[in-house]
Amino acid sequence: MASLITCPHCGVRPKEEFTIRGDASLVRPAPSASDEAWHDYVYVRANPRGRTVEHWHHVAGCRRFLVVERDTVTHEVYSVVDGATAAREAQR
Amino acid sequence: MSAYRLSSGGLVDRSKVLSFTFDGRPLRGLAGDTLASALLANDQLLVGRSFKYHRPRGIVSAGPSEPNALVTLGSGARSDPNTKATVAELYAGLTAKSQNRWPSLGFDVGAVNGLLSPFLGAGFYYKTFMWPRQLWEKLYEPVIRRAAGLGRAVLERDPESYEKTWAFCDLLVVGGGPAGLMAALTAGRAGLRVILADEDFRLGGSLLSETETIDGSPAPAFAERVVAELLSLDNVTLLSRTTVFGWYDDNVFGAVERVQKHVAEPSAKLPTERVWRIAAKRALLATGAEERPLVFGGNDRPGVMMAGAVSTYAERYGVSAGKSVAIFTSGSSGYRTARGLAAKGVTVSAVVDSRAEASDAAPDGVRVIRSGAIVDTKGRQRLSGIVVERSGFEELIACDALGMSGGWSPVIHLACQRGARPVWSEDLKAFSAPDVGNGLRVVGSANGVYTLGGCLRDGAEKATAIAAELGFNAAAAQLPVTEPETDPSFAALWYVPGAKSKAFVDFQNDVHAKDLGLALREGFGHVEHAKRYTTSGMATDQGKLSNINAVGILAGMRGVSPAAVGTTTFRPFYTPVSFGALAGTSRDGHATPTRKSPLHEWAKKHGATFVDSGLWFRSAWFPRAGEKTWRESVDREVLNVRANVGLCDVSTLGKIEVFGADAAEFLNRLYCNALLKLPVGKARYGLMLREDGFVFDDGTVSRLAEDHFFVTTTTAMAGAVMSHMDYCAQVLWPDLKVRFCSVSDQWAQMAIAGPKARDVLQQLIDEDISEAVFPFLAARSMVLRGGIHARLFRISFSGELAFELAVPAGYGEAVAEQIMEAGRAHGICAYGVEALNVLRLEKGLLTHAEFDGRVTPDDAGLGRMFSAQKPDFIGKHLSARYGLTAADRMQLVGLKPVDKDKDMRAGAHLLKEGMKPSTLNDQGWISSTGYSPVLGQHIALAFLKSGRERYGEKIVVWDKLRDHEVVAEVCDPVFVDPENKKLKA
Amino acid sequence: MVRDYNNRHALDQKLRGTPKPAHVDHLEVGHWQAIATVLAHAGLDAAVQRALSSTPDLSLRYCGPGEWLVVSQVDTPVGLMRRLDMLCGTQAHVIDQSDGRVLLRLSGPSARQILAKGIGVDLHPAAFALGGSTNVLCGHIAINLSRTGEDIFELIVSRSFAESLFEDLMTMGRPFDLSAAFSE
Amino acid sequence: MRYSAFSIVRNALSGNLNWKPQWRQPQPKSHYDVIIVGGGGHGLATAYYLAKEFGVKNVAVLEKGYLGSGNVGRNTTIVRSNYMLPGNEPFYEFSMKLWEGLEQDLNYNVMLSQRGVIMLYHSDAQRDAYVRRGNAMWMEGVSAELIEREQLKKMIPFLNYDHARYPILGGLLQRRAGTARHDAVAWGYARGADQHGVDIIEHCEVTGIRRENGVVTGVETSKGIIGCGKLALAAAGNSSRVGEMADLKLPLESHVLQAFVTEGLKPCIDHVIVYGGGHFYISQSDKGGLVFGAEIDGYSSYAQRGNLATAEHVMEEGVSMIPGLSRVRVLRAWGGVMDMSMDGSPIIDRTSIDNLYLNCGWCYGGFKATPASGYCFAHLIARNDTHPVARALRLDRFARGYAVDEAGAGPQPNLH
Repeated sequence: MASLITCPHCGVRPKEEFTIRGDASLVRPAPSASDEAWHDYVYVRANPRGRTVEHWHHVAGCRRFLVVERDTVTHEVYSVVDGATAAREAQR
Repeated sequence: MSAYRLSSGGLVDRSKVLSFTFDGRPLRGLAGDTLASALLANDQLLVGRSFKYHRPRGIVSAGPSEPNALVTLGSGARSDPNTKATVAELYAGLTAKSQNRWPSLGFDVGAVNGLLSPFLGAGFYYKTFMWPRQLWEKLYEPVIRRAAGLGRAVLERDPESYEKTWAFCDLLVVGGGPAGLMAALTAGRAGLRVILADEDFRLGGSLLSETETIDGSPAPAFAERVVAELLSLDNVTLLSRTTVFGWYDDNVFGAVERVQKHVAEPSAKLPTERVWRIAAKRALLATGAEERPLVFGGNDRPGVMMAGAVSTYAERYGVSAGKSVAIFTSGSSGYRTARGLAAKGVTVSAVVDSRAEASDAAPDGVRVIRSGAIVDTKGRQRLSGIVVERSGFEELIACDALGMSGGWSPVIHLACQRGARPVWSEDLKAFSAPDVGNGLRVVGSANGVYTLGGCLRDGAEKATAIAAELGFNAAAAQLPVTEPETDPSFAALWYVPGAKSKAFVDFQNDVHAKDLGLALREGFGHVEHAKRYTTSGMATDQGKLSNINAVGILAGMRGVSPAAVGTTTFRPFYTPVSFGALAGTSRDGHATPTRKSPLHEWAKKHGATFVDSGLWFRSAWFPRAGEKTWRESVDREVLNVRANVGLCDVSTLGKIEVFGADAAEFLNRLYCNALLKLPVGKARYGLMLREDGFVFDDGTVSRLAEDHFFVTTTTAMAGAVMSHMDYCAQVLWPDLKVRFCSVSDQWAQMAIAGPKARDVLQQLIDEDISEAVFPFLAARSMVLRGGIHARLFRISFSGELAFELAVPAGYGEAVAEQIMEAGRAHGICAYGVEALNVLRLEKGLLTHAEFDGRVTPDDAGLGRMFSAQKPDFIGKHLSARYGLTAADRMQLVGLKPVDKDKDMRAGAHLLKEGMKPSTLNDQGWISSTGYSPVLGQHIALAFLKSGRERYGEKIVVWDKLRDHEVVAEVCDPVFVDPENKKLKA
Repeated sequence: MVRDYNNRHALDQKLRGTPKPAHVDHLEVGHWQAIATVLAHAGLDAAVQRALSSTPDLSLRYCGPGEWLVVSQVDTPVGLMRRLDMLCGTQAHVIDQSDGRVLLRLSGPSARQILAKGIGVDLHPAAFALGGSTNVLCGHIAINLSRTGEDIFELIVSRSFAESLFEDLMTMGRPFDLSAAFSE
Repeated sequence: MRYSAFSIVRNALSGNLNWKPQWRQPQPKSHYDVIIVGGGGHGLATAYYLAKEFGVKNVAVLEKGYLGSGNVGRNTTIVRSNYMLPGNEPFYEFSMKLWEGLEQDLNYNVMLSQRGVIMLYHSDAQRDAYVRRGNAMWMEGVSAELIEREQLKKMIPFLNYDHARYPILGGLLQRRAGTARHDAVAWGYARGADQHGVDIIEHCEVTGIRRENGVVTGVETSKGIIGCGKLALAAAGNSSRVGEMADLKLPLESHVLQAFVTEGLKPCIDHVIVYGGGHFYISQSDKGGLVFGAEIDGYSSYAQRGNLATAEHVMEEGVSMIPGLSRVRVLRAWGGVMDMSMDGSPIIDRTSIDNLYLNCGWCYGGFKATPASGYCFAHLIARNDTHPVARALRLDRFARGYAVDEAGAGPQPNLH
């Protein structure tokens, strides 16, 4: 993971083609949501030790935001999917 | 030919004599030598001085684990300090210098530290040098720093070049010894893409100093045959002189190839070193095993070497380590060395075996002392004898070299670089590699297989298995025939009791057994604590020889197994790698790419001075003959724009085309101001926030068609804004029908500003661009006379009547030239970003000097742009937080010095008159300043607490950093044309 | 005023001068070609791709989902835009990039080795086949790479980076005596 | 045993056999007034000041590994107080002042070396930002100097003045800043705390936090249950994990920051130099190795190791700033796990649970903050009152809109 990411659109790519945005489990609250919900969305992170999902932007490739599911200790990657696909599923 | 060169044998070319110097002394070696073997051949045993006590030190090893024989190679800007003589390939003209000695290697004043050693035990410096406090930096530290360190870095510009390259393979084999070669051959024949990397300049590893035969011929000849076959295979890449230094995630390996470190005059075409990043589906670690030194009194005397190294020098380099060589061993290896030496006619004075019983046979006539221990050594700068203790009796045995062998440890460094810990093996009496999965497997001696036949078999078998895993068909390899194997056993011996003088564990850092005792006594018994407290294993060899003994000694003292002590962490780099190699070609002007505007050549032609702006070069100002300072040019440009007209290159702005049925909705959510109802043919200033409510970027949004927008960003944030838009479109609102792409490079964009801008521009355009037809904030495509498709925007960053004209980038230069031509009669001038900055400053327009990531729209006086009516946009919700709306926030104001002749500079802070400077009293800071030629004085934009209520107040501009203080009046930040009369003219 | 606007190539400064003979490893820079970005409407990726790839003289370069660069050696920029609009104007957005992109063609037996110094993608024909194209990082610069022959690669780079990329490629090709010139 | 030149001589004469352990290896008691989770620099400093300055002596420090095995032993040893924001500068200057008396206070030589930290600027905009910062320092009474290019050339002749991609125009210098020997700081505080009666319990991992009626009553550990009156968390890198045990949701991400050391060299770099064209910083240890680092690897991670791409980028920046580094060889790379907070600044605060206290979010800045962090945390624990210099570093600052965002990068941890 720290070396190579398998982009679902471009194939195996080195880390330096990406920028990392952070926790991909967060869902943007509705405009009317509570202050606390907004605070948690913008500022609080589960920061798991182990399996996590993270947004990697393939900025030098297809320019897609990818959801990379991986382990924060072993750095093993479990899956990489397109961010829009994941977002649509989360909204469902 | 020289004192210690054997008359025959070895893989050196006796017909190629190479001259070199050591400490200025001319010496001669042979092609195929390392510097170390050549020095030994020349009886130059003393090579360096140790770190702490400056003890004389000789060559210990024949490879990368060398702790002592460190030299500086080359001179001037081509110096390579701390080079291990044992891996430096000899070439004609090589110059080597010894290190860490003064005035000379033979006589080193620093050696006085040795006499003080009782006071300089591990960690002594933590306990003293504290009084008086001021003396640390003035006296103690400089003395310590001067005494410490090894070689000297010249810190001059390196004349040589470096590069990096990627490689992909099915199988990476690390190490080209028997196991590695056999694995590469097996996999290569099966058709796998194979890379074999070996740090040596000659492939073969231990085969090169092996005395046994393979398939009836000498081992080196076998290695040569295998290498020849590998070279003939297209799918195999052989990398000699290449050290694999690191194992990273996803089975990516870092390796450094010394492309031409071994030549006197490097070719300018080639890099001196090349870093390889190798992505391997599978890897085999065939890195062999490391022989362990024995920790006995006087074990650091020059002449005391690893037994294996003694063999290597004799067999591979045809050099005898001494004229009379003794062996001290805890296993069979010492006997092998003795047999090899005897076969070459070298006198073996004795074999001292720590074991009471052993089946190993010494060469005929060589005395064997079992249950023996060396407790001291004699000699000054070269060994002259050893003191052997047996059953309480001591005996002095004369010898001028000693080979020591404390058994073997597999070299498993790389396998442990990704978090897995080595595993103690009682069988091997060593730490072995952890199971790290299929990606990386250990083979041969690195896997604890210590027989030649076993290594060949292990290599072949593992390669066959890997081939099968990857779907290749590997025929069962025909294994070469080796001689009957000898028993490779040894007894673990961490410390030889009865030492009569210091028994060193870490040679380079001068850590001896008693230091470890002291560490344990003081509570530093954990292996990491012991390392950090004593510095054992922290030298340039990273403890390749010493760590295992340190662990064993700690285990012995603590009364536990080495397994319970464990090891320190293995980390990259396996051996040190130069900055240059890792940096590759990214240095100096190529440290980052350079972006050039399509108007770059035009600006150059008009004499522009350029300035960096991120990756871009931008034209800063255009000096004319007679102008002595940049200020003169900038003042002229500003005044000319205000009075006549100017042309400025703004091509570096980020430009994004946004399409789609939901494009308006998308932008409306992206910007804090309302954009939904922006009419076609109109542009609008737009402000983007971060989700936390602070300003992210600003720019313009133009609607070219119902579902087609053209967006500009600041130069600095172009990339970040594009990424932000990607995020919003893909992750936040994936169902919006919107698509966009960057066209930053497609358009050359120029601002034409000044009262005569329209008169100039109209000459290029048939369409009417009068105020009535093309008013302020008009935006649309049009065709220039001559047929160029262009876009024209009536926007202004100067407060003047202004247009921004975009044309396809290739035409930028020609169009700009045409405008200059058309404007000549109107007094047009080119102006750069400096004048642009003054113009916007006079008008109170903002840049990222103001938007520093901590500013809200209201802070910046742009609160009216914040559209509270919109249901949602990025940053809306959190903008309502107390801290972002508090009345005492710093707000944008203008400042004018009360005394018109005084200047102010950005970065100054603000204080109420009469108040003492303190963090509490800090009232704000200046974000931008400049000299306004229009007002004839300096002006500034500043952020001031509750600033908008304080117009008219006198405030102290406090620039203590530059010892500058003036009083200024707080005012509205728009200094010129507050009614926007000129803008809309 | 008579206006005869010259289009200046981004590598004009670098390649100006008398042409030198091409070496076996050669970097050829197209003096001009028409290039456009095509962005498919949602859900129409396949349709757009079909429409484009069935057209002669157009070379399609994959950028990302629903996004391509279309290269034409025969059209003018305006002509290409017109053609693309007719081909897929209702299914995709078409943006002229002819002035914003520079195309370089690297050919020769060492082409792969040269590119491997900057590109972290396996360029073995089994992994990156003839006709393949992708956006990729070359050194520090994002480009579009396509394989147009066994030993021929085309690189499309943003205009402002062209000089930097050109210098990088020449450095990468130095051990192989890489030559460079505008195409005839 | 008091350390001095005299004690060294006396012990040397008895064969160095009479030195005592620098801290005890006690078995945990069943209950402490205060338990501190984390035996790194901050936890140990907190214990030391609690016992010495605030009279709270019934204290245990629980460390899951060996003492100092976290970031205190894997950083680039820089100490400085050259911050810009009013929420930060007084705190770091308080720390700097504590550093200046630390060795005498602890009777332990931590080798504080006030050799000066200089941050280079490469553009007018960057200079202006440093001037703003320098003046903010002066506001707090901290001296700072703007070094112009010509003066800088004399001071540090080997920088890339002539060929740099971004010209080196000058620098902002804090002379009082410098380095300290990182391990010694942990050991010195441990010894000091131990001498004041604090129990330091190594290899004791906290696995749970016990609560009754909304207050913490103790911790579950690998060495059994230990009761406490107050519980203080100082487990940077793992704060989220420890916080989770008390259902705290924290504004943190764990990230890896790599650091590097070269082979030993004779003295050649006399300052701490920070590159403005990137994030690179470098100094030379007293032992001779050049110690350096740059930015974090960028992805969230608990692995104490970094990736090669970042390492290469660090070297690129190094050679860009000092061309002569090119032939210097890098010996070792290591990684520390940082608590990256959402504004790049730390948190020292109470929590929603009355007797649970939090110290986390140190980002890159943990080592230099060690003394002030310990002191202010001890102050908070002992008096239940925030120390004046730590007032901006509260946990609720995000909710209230008072982020202390030195970089101006917003709520994305890997940008700070």
